[in-house]
Amino acid sequence: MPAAYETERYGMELQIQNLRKSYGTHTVLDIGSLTVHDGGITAVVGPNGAGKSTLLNILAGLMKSDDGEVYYGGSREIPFQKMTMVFQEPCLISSTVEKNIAYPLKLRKYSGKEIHSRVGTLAAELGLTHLLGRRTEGLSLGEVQKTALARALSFEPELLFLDEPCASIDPHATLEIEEMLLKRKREKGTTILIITHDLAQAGRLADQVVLLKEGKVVEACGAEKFFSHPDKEETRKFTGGELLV
Amino acid sequence: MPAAYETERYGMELQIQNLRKSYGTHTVLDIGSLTVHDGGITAVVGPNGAGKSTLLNILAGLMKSDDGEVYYGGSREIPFQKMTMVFQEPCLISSTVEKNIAYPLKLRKYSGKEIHSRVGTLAAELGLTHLLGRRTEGLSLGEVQKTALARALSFEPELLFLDEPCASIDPHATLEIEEMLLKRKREKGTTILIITHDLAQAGRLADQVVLLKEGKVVEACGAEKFFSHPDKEETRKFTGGELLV
Amino acid sequence: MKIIMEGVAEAFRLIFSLDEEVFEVVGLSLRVSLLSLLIAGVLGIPAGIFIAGHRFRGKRLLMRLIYTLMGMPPVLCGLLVYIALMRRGPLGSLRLNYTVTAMIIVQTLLIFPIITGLTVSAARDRQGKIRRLARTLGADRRQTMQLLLFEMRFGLITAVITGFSRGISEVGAVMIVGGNIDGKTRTMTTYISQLKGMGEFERAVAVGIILLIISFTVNTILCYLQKDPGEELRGGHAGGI
Amino acid sequence: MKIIMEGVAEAFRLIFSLDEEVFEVVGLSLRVSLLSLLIAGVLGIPAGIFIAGHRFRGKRLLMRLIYTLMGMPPVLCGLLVYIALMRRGPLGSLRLNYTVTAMIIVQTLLIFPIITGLTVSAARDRQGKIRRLARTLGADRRQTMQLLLFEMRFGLITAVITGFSRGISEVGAVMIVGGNIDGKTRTMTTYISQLKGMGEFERAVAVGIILLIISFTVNTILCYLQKDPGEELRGGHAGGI
Amino acid sequence: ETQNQGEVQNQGEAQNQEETEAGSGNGEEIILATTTSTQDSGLLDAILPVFEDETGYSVSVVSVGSGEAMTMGENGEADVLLVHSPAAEEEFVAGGHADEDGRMDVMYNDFVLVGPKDDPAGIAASAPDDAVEAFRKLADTRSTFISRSDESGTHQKELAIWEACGIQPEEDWYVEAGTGMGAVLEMTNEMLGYTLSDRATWLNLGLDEDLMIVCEKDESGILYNQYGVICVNPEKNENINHEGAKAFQKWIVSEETQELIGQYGVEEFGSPLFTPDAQQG
Ligand SMILES: Nc1ncnc2c1ncn2[C@@H]1O[C@H](COP(=O)(O)OP(=O)(O)OP(=O)(O)O)[C@@H](O)[C@H]1O
Ligand SMILES: Nc1ncnc2c1ncn2[C@@H]1O[C@H](COP(=O)(O)OP(=O)(O)OP(=O)(O)O)[C@@H](O)[C@H]1O
Ligand SMILES: [Mg+2]
Ligand SMILES: [Mg+2]
Repeated sequence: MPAAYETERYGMELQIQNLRKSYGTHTVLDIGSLTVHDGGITAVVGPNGAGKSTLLNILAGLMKSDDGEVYYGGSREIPFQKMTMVFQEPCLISSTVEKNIAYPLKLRKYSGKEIHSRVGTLAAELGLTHLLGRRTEGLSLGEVQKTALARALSFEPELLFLDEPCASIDPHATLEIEEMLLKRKREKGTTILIITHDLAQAGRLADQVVLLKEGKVVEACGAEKFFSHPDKEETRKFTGGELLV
Repeated sequence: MPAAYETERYGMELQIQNLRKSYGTHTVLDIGSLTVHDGGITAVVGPNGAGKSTLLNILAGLMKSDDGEVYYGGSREIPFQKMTMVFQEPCLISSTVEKNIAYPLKLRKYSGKEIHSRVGTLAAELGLTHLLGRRTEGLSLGEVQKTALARALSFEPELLFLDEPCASIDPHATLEIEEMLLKRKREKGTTILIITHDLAQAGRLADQVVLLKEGKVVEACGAEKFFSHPDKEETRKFTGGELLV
Repeated sequence: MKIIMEGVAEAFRLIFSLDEEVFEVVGLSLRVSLLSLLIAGVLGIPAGIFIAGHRFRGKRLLMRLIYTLMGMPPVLCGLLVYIALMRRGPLGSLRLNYTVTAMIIVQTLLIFPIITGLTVSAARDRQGKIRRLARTLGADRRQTMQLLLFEMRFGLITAVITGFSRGISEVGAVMIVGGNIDGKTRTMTTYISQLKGMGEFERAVAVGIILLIISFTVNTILCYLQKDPGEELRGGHAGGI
Repeated sequence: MKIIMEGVAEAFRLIFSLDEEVFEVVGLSLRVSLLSLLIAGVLGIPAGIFIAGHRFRGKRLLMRLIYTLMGMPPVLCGLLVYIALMRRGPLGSLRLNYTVTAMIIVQTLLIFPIITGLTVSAARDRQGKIRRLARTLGADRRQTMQLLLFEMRFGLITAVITGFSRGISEVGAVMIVGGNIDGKTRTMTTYISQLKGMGEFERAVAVGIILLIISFTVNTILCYLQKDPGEELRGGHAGGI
Repeated sequence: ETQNQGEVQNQGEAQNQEETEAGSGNGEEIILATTTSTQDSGLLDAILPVFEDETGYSVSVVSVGSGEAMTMGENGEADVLLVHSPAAEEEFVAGGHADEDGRMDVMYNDFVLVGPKDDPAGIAASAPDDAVEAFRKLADTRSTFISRSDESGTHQKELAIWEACGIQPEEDWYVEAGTGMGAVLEMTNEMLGYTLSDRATWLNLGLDEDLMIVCEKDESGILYNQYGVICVNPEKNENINHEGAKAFQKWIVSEETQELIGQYGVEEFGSPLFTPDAQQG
């Protein structure tokens, strides 16, 4: 059983211990200990190549770490049926937008009626309704990213990993997506881990912010503290200047 | 010869007339007339699916329009040797980062020494120096995007088309890239057309801003005017609220 | 050229007169090549996907061996199977030489490496991405395999078509283990070969044309399975797997 | 089984004793199949890239025809070429039947559709993207083609290997137009076929094994050309073409 | 011997299960290994149905080169052989590969020397019925000669004639083709050369537009092409259908069948392709 809790809550949180990943002599990830709160939104920020996507890929079980453990609710297995992820380079099944959004529901044997209603609601929320019948070839990148998000939200995952989900999405839609994520957190208690380069977005969404640099956690703390009075000088430098809203 | 100039300058500007592109009955681009100033930075903004990438692809000669003309300096041909583009989904040659950046220079028969020095300078500016020898497989998406940018800047294109070049780039690097673009404009007179969802970025960079919506130009004017007192209510709505810095 | 024109005419005459001998031969050819294709496909596609998706020692060597077996001369393959099935050999009691079963065995052996090799090539770039996608969406093993097959259908159908082509067209192997026995193991290719030896060029060309027509029909059906949405649309394929 | 063991032993004896007859046969086989491969490759790869990159009426039909020709039975192909080259045929004055030239012609015809078909399949998804990239970077026609060949090398090498496999292994076509003449048109496969007909199974297996060894060597060289950087690395291949 | 019979019975049972595979009669199958000439001439197609109807055996005809047919016999892959290289057949019998009855004559036809109509070696004029002399002329004039070179019956015969001339041909004009009779005749036609062929295949191919027979019916009998039937020694392996083989052997040398053989080809070519010569009794 893991020892170091940084939080008073104890539930289905994600606990990372001594996670290490290297390519040859180049260590791209080396996390001593990190806890992602249950039912909260954690934003991971950091410069390009910091290892953010690597971390998410390992957590989602898409990549093996060289060393270290990840516990979810005390167990070493993350139930992949209850987890989902939106890739940094989103990727759709070559079919229609509708079939993409419905796919995780079909896999889970939802009824046709249920599928239809969920797909309709999500599409409406994300402004995809007019695209439902369209094949994925030829969608704009923003439309692709929205479809991938809708697909991830179609069933109700306990754990949601998002790798820069709004990178190609227009500002208004971004705000709407943030609303949806906050609602998920509030209503379903979904645990969300989101990578973003948009510090303002991290500020709007996150309960906890993690700054990753060169594979190491520089600072991981509550959002309020992270942006206003972080412990580390490096954090201040990263969030400082004209970048913070 | 085209008739309607919206600007007093007359040089190598890009003039678009009656450009139309449809898929079946769905018109994705329909631009009556638009001029992109010579030696300036023009930002194209607009919601997802507005037709921004379609416009850039047509200008770069990667796609045929159904109708309409594009003039560059009065001629109907854009010399593809003097133009370059960074795709929204950047795409590298499966080789090393160094070879990618050097590729356009090799195509143009630059000397080995010249190539070496240019690649070195660009890599330093974009923080890619430690990656030069790395193969492109396994780069993080931000690193890929930086490499693609470095490659586009390696020779000195007269015309630079950028499709959301900073979407996956961290905030500090984004500011540096903006500096580089402004310098290019100042020192080489490069004409830059950049698509971005980051209105703040558009504000920092652009001389002229174009708002595209459902394939149509809503407003195209100087940046100052665009953000502070646009003609159209729609523009105000798009730039308004918490989105504008 | 006259011979070829007459061959074409003869081909249509044979088809429309429902020549029984020809029908029998065509039927056997199709039975042998489709059955071997089925077996080789059911084994070779998963094998190819597995190889493409795993890293292991000797993988490159294995690939080169598979490529080499893609070029296994049918005559040699036929001979080896023939030797293995010889009456006095280890499997002699099965009495399989000169039977349709032996022909299916030998063609399966010929087609299997082709399908496996081309599947590896088709799966190489994409299967990792598809697998990861399937996993994040909660697909189990079977569902993942379904998604893989669906997303790679172009490459796989090409592999299957290439395998079928090899099977339907080769003569060396089926001739040896089948023996071109009239009414029993005579396929279109062994028949063409025999007719050629007998100097009956027109009829040989005629049977050849029938073979091509059948091949075309099978390929059309297989291509139809791809459900090609047409061209790659516009500037790239955003978010494609 | 004993026959096969003896065949293996015989194969090594033949190789190490530098048996002149065998060397001659091996040399001719390689000459014929590599030359036809070269011609078919030089024509088929650009043809495949062209087809994959253009939209035109009848494209699907053309693809199905190419697939069908991939399955052209060597015996039929041989027969048709033979008829065309017959003394009394249209090209009879060239007197090409029973020459190495005729063998190269017939194998080129067999290999060309295979390379074209597999190139189309390899180029299908990627050539548009590569072309667009090349254009934005200022590549001219020749440079664009170079980039295409480089970026598609895996698929293309697989196509080339499949074509080579077909050529080196087939016997029907070269037997008909070449005639298996000792010292002139005898290839490994026609020789195997003859040895098999003479009941000399051990020697037939031996020559077959030599053929496989040579095939393996050629494939190794071709695979080396791919310069495979190893596996697809980490979670996907960011920015790959 | 009794043990042997038991085996035959066992195997009969096994074969009954294959009835659908074998096709007709009581399903028992025999494998007849024969040379291409008997099948390509159409003879077997004409007479075998009679045997199958009469006895209920189903015959699988595997037509291969004589060399391979013998090898099939040696390996016990075939039950019965119908071949035409008497010397090799004697060897086969002497080697213990045949059953106790050895080989039996069935029929003969003859070999003919075929050459171009303009006959550059002048054989038709000078040696129309002297094979040895004809071959000598071929060597003297260095006329293109295409040899089967595949150890077939025809090839053996050709070698025997060269030996009778005391010549060992191995120069350019002597083309070693290593392929079937039909293909070699085609080749001869293309190259306008000479070759030794069995009469049946020659007649069947109908190449008389540019080629003709330049030498035939040698008095010495050297062009004689004798076919024999041999049952494979059943002790080779337990899968041999010796009973069926014996039935076939008995049938093919029977008077009625001999008559059938004698009639084959009269209709199409005007003269019989084979002359039956089995010893009756
Ligand atoms: N196979 C590999 N060999 C060497 N280095 C690798 C390999 N794969 C990934 N890396 C490196 O690991 C580092 C972390 O990559 P990762 O994708 O996690 O970065 P990231 O934080 O997501 O960056 P970005 O913000 O650009 O998405 C990068 O510098 C990348 O180049
Ligand atoms: N083949 C096609 N068939 C139908 N519609 C298409 C096709 N190709 C593109 N479109 C549509 O054209 C519209 C414009 O696409 P484009 O990529 O130009 O958008 P964009 O403004 O760049 O969007 P984003 O901000 O998401 O990148 C989109 O709605 C897209 O779905
Ligand atoms: Mg990343
Ligand atoms: Mg776009």
